[in-house]
Amino acid sequence: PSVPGQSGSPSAQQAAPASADRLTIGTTADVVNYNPLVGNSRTDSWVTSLMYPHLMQMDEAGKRTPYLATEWSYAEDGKSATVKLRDDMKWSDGKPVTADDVVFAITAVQKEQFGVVAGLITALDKAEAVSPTEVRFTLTRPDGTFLDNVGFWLPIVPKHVFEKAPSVQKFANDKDWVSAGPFKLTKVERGQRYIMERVDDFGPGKPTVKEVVFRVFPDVNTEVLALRNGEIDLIGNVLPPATAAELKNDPKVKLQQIPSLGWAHLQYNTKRKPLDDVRVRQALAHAVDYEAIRNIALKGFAKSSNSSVLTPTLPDWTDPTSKEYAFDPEQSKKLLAEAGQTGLKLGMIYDQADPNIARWAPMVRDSAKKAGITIELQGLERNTYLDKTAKRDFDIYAGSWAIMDNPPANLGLAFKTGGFINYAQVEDPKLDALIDKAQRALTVDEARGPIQEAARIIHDQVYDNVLYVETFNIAYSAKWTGFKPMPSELLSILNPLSLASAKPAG
Amino acid sequence: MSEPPALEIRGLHVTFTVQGREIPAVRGVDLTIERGQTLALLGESGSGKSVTAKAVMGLLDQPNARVRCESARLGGRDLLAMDAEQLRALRGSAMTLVFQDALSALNPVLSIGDQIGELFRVHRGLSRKEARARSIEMLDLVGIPAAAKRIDDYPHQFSGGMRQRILVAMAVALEPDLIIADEPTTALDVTVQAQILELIDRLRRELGTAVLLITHDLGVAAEVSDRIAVMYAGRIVERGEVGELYERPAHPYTEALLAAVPDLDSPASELRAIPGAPPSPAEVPPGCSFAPRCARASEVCGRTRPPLTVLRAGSDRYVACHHAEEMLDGALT
Amino acid sequence: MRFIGLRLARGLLTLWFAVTVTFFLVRLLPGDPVLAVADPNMTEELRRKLLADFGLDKPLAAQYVDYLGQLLHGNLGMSFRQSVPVTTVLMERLPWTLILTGSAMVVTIALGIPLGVLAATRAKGWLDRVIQLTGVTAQSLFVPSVGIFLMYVLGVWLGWFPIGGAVDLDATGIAATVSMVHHLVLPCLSLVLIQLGGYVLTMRTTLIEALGEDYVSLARAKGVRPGTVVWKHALRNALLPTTTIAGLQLGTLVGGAVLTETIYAYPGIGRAIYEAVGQLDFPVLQGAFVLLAAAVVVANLITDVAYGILDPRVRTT
Amino acid sequence: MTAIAAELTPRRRTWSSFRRNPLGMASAAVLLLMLLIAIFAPLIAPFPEGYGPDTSQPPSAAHWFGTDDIGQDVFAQVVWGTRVSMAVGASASVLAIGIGLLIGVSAAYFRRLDTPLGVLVDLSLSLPVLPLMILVAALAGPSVRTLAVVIALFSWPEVARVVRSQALAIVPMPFVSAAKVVGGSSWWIVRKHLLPGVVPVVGVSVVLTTSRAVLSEAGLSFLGLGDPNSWSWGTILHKAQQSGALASAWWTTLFPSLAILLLVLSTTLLSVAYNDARNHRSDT
Amino acid sequence: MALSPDAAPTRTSEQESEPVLRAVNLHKTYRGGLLSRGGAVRAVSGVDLDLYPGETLGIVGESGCGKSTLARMLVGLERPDEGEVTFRGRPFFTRGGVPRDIRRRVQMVFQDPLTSLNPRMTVHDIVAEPLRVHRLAPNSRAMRERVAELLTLVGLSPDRMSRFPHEFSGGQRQRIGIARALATEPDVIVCDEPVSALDMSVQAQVVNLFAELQRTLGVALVFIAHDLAVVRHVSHRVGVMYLGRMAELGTAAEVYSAPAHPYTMALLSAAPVPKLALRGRKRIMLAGDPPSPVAPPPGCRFHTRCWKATDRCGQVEPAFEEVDGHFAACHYAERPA
Ligand SMILES: Nc1ncnc2c1ncn2[C@@H]1O[C@H](COP(=O)(O)OP(=O)(O)OP(=O)(O)O)[C@@H](O)[C@H]1O
Ligand SMILES: Nc1ncnc2c1ncn2[C@@H]1O[C@H](COP(=O)(O)OP(=O)(O)OP(=O)(O)O)[C@@H](O)[C@H]1O
Ligand SMILES: [Mg+2]
Ligand SMILES: [Mg+2]
Repeated sequence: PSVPGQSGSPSAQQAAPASADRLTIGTTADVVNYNPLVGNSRTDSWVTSLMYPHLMQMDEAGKRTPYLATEWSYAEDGKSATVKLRDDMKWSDGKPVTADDVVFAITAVQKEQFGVVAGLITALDKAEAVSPTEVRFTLTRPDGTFLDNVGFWLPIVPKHVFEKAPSVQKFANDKDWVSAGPFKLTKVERGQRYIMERVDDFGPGKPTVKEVVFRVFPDVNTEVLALRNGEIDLIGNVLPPATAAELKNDPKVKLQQIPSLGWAHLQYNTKRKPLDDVRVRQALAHAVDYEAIRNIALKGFAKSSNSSVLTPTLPDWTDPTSKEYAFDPEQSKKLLAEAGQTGLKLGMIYDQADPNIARWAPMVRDSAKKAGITIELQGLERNTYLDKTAKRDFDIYAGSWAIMDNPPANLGLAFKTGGFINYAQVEDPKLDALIDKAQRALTVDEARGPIQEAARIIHDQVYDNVLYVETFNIAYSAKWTGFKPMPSELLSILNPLSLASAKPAG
Repeated sequence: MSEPPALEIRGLHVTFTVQGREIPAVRGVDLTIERGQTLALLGESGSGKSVTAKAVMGLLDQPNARVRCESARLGGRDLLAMDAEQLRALRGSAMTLVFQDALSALNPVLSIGDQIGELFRVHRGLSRKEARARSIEMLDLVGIPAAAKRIDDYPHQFSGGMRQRILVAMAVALEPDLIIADEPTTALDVTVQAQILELIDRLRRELGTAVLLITHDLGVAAEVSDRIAVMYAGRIVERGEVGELYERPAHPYTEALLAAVPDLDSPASELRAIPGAPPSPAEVPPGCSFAPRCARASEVCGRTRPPLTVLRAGSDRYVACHHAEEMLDGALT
Repeated sequence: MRFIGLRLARGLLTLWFAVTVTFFLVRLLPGDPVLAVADPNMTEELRRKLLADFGLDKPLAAQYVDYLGQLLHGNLGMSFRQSVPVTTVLMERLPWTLILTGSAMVVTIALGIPLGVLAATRAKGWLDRVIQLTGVTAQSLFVPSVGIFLMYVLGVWLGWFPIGGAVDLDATGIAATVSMVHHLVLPCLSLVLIQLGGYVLTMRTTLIEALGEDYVSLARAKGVRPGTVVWKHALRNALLPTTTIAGLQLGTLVGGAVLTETIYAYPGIGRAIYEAVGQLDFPVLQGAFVLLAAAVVVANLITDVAYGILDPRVRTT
Repeated sequence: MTAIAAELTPRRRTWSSFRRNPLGMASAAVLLLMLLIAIFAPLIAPFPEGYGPDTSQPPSAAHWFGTDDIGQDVFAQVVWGTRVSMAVGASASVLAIGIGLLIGVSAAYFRRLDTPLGVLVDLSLSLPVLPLMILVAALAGPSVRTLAVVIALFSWPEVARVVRSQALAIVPMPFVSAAKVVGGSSWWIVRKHLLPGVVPVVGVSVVLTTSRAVLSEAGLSFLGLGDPNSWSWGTILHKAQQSGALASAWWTTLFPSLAILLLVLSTTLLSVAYNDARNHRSDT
Repeated sequence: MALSPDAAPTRTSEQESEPVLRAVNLHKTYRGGLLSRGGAVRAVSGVDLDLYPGETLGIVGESGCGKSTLARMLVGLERPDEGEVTFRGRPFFTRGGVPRDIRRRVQMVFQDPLTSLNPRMTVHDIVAEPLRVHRLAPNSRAMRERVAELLTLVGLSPDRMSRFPHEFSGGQRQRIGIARALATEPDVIVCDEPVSALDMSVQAQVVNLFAELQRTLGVALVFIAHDLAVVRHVSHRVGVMYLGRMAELGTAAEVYSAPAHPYTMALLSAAPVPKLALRGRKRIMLAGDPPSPVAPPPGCRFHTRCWKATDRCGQVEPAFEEVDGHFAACHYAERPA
């Protein structure tokens, strides 16, 4: 980390011990949108989540923990929910963060229908401020996923600033920021860096670091060089497995491992022949060398989820009875023969820019070849890929979900008939009913039964073929310590509470 | 003549190496020009006239050219004893060359004033302003109207005749001892040609400069030169005073050349062409180079090369032919 | 005068053509700009609203007419993604790009011409061979490979240069300039490397040709010093093709150098374009293309003027 | 000069002067070798696919160029990459030259077409490569053929310029007038006189366009716009970059980079040598 | 090629009265291109001429006076701005270009023998080009035979037909060009300075060849040159051009021995002659440079350099008047009494 006024040679920087003056973080993209309600990119969130608090954070097991909210609960009938807020958070212009701000944020989203949150609050009737520190949500139906969703996903914005814009969604919020996180954004040099200053009276505790700087790099490779060169202290992005394996031995670098909240998977378009035949899908599931993908493509930085959509990251939900499909080309061939398929030829789309998938996609192709299945790789440019996915224009879809933090809510989106990310186009009434039931349940214990049942159907029907859950590696300079890891790349150690507690080592 | 000749060259050889093969373009040329005299160098295309001129000027320093010379004196100065820098100082001041193609010889991107003035600045050390003034004088001298106005014009803004005159202006600017004019008028029509020749001739008369005039045109040679040298395949085959040489050529090649010229007075006759083609400079036959095309060639011509010898003791006629005497006799009868 | 007018007309035609082609081209890009801006999980109404906001709901022809109209007023529109004017987006990046590509061009020319002259005057000698070979080799380098090599060796191993970026955070005043140059060295070096060969080789070839011209012989016959013969007489004539290359390059300056900017994390416009493609930010893309086309047109004009200065035969007055 | 020229045809003269240029000959040899490698790739190494236990191994006797992070042999990748890189280079340049020839010659011969074609060339030079590449790749799928077409689309203007300038020098030649006088149609003249006349320049152009195409292909593949089903040198580099092993597993980047360098270098040197050989003025 | 001296050209009196090629009031102005500075060049302005079968019409004049432009119009390479060229009464320039059969009948021999032959084509291909274009040979054998015949006709050995033009000497190259012009059996051959690039001795060969071809084939020739002696040698009639106009036109003998136009006189006096007897003879030195064809002087174009010029010459353009078949455009033409 460079000391103010001393921008000398990098080697000098390397020798100097870390000071609490500045923490430099490498990121790979500019902030595109400072409006946290609209911005949806990971790199944007790294900056905006330091400025706009959420109601809750998440612990390593995916459980919600307090942040702006201190307590939360549902009413008995499940038709309303209340959230209590801490009273010591202030906007940077001195005004306190109150229930009004929370109500404003959720109402704006409800009204203007934008961002991730809009799809998660369909059960909301209205939100109201009971007191400056208490919000009540009235729901149209019982929804046990509501508080988790709102708590984790909804950024709270200053009402008195945002309400001035005719449309919250079109509010660029690109200067004179009023924020309430541990750091406030003070200077932006697009394409280069974002400078944030410590907020001394940050409710959960005064951060140690005086200044956080995000520096923009084109890719992880350069970030790694810069980290090794002492120019940055922390890489925001997850390291590619090969890099992580190599950096393990670097004494100047520390790796933090965090689980992913999502999973990597293959989805088969059940509306296309012959993929509508479950035997064909099973044959395909048997034709993937899961072990090899985890060990070779991910260098072992991945866990098996036993082909279940209930991943080990969320231990509250996992189903210990689930078994991973065996890599068994003979079995595949048998299944294909039963289904009357010979010379099966399928295309597989994926995002060419995703390094992990780009690496294992050929492995999927090559192992399928052993079962007599030809898979033609269609590594696409990102927008083309998104377009094809949205249009469900593929045979096999290879991809990954970043954050599946709440199974009842997420499975609904992914597998219910007409679900918005139901890429496989599953239409299974039994599955729909099970998921509905789980969503209405107000506690995990209540929801677990139907969700595990649903997951078993997804497994057996191969509505989703889960390959692995990645173990993310986050690299930071050994000169630092005190980070609080959270799951997923979005939070990792780059979250408000973690950065607020980071300090120089030794 | 007590004064040394303006130019005296003995035994000039120039050999080019092209793709590992030697091409002797000039093989033993002697030239002497007295002050105030004009020597016309005639000869077939490719016989080595331009190469001779460039060798004399010391311009053949490219890696593939080898120049040998027994002696080379410019008005008494020994050119062979000089180093490159001294030679450079002579070029442009003591000896000058008028190039054949006036458009390509003038630098298209420099103004005329710059190009003429350069001479004064390089050799006389004049200032930019003085050089400019002298350049205007020179343009006036060669008859460019409104010289002061045109001094900053560029070559393409002048007509062909004017460009050629500008080249002449450069050649005479520093009153050299020797002007070599390499086909200075071939690109011009007769009226302009006449003007240029007149100009060179006037300067020769007035300044006493020696002129080596290279030309194809026998008419031009006849009009302005005092003496003539005829080249064939890299050698001088005949040399002499212009009148004598035209009246009584002593070399069959000279004779053939003269005969090929159409005659304004007797248009009806057929033109007499020389049969065959000149030998390739790389493979000249052992004997007389002209023998294969010569009507008079005898057996000896194919074997031994006739040296350039004086025709009659005391005279100024030199010829390289075994049959020179016969020729003259034939002409007499 | 008439000539300038015609050139200008032709430039405008080119510009219009470029605007038109890129307008439709951009809109042919696969994917949905709305998807790239908002969460994919949106309602149909929202989608329609966004489309209307972006002006994407009208027929293409109407969008095109609107765009041209705005363009005539110097208005490049608002970025879909960043909700700020396109001009702002581009102008943030343009200076950096110009610093990088411009300095690379200046260095390349300043090195390329003397090296070319050196090679030409020693044609076929060993120095010529060395210069040629170096030029050609440098020209054949693959930018990312060189970039990584340079950064690894000069940046990480030797620690001489910073990795990526354009200027240090804390530097102000002179220190900022020093830091800027410090950051500029590696990306500029790799750009110079790959461009140098073109200049050296062109310069060499044309100068050899010029040195064989009659006017060079005449200059020598006039007794002009060898150095003057080369630098005054031959070089100016040989500069025209080099001017052409430089002119072509001039036009591409504002386009940045995508690969180089990417590798060295330089905040240039090339990367901005690359990112805008990824984000389907039509107005930014479109604006960048207008800028590119305008630069090409202007560069053409400049080249013509340069021709006129170098070669009186082309002069128009 | 005439007397000497008469002894050797220009072609033979060019050849004999070319033969004495060691760099030119070496380049030709390297190109030939690469061509052979491309043609006989299946005999040299098996198609790099699958995965193996030896991941990220440095070069050894078993794996000359080491292995990549999923255990594939880098040597095999480079060998097969030669095929694609050369094929893209060659086909893109053939296409570019075809278009460039047509447009360049037309612009030079048909005076009326000159201005519109000039505008077209200016336009093409100012068009951005990347979006177009993405566009074509999306519409046609990222394949080797697409790459070749796109690269050609961006290379022809330069060829057209060169061809036009050369053709402009031929159009006023008396032999063109002579062909007109004997009754040759425009098409006849273009075919019999202009095209053969510009071919020598185009020869150099081919080589330069090829090398530029190879670099473009590598660049596009490096940006992730290549064909995932085949190996090219750019693809190898792209994968190395994606795996984050660019700096550590040096063999995954060095060898493909060297291959690119070698191919581009030898094609460029070849064209320089050819140019020199053709320029008889600088003969020694 | 033995040719008895008495076969030299003298125009016979039993000439056909119908001209084979006729040019009426030809004008050609070159407009400046985009880059040219000055205005339009008036290369040819108002030239009339008739060419009769079997005759040679020589044309002389200083460089840039429009000779080549005239020649190009006579063979249809250039379309006149005004005026018309007719071949046996049929107009040359129709809407669809020059009719192919007229193209066949009127051929040209170019000034520079090397550049007018495509260096990439063999001699056979060059000479065969007109045969191919006009489909005059049924097959390649016939074509070869015809080419061989043509080459023999111009005195070249047919067994060298697969060589390239640069492998021939200047005179031989010019013969190749002539062979090409003869391939279509034309009635007219326009020769634009066919010998000025050649050596004296080679020039002699080519001039002799023309004379013989005309005698044996009876073609009509337009022979443009600036060497007065050569023109005198080959022509029946001679035209003298000055600045885009015809100054004088008459039989060779008359023009040379009794020039009527002052410009012709100056030209004849300036021509260098390899005769020492004439050395130092009085030349008529013309004052000044030729005027620019961009802005030709008003009145008589020659008046700016003419020693006989009066005020009238600067105002009134002299008519191109005939006296006994001898035309001259001068107010003060010297006519034999
Ligand atoms: N630089 C050179 N390299 C190789 N050979 C050359 C070179 N310059 C001239 N020659 C050869 O030297 C011979 C003499 O050429 P030179 O130019 O002196 O002829 P010339 O008598 O001036 O002919 P012309 O009347 O056509 O000008 C020719 O055969 C020519 O090919
Ligand atoms: N294509 C052209 N464009 C513009 N001007 C031209 C063109 N061709 C010829 N001219 C001009 O027309 C005039 C006559 O040219 P032309 O070639 O007919 O002269 P010429 O009598 O044949 O001269 P020379 O004896 O030098 O061949 C000249 O001033 C020339 O510059
Ligand atoms: Mg010569
Ligand atoms: Mg002419």
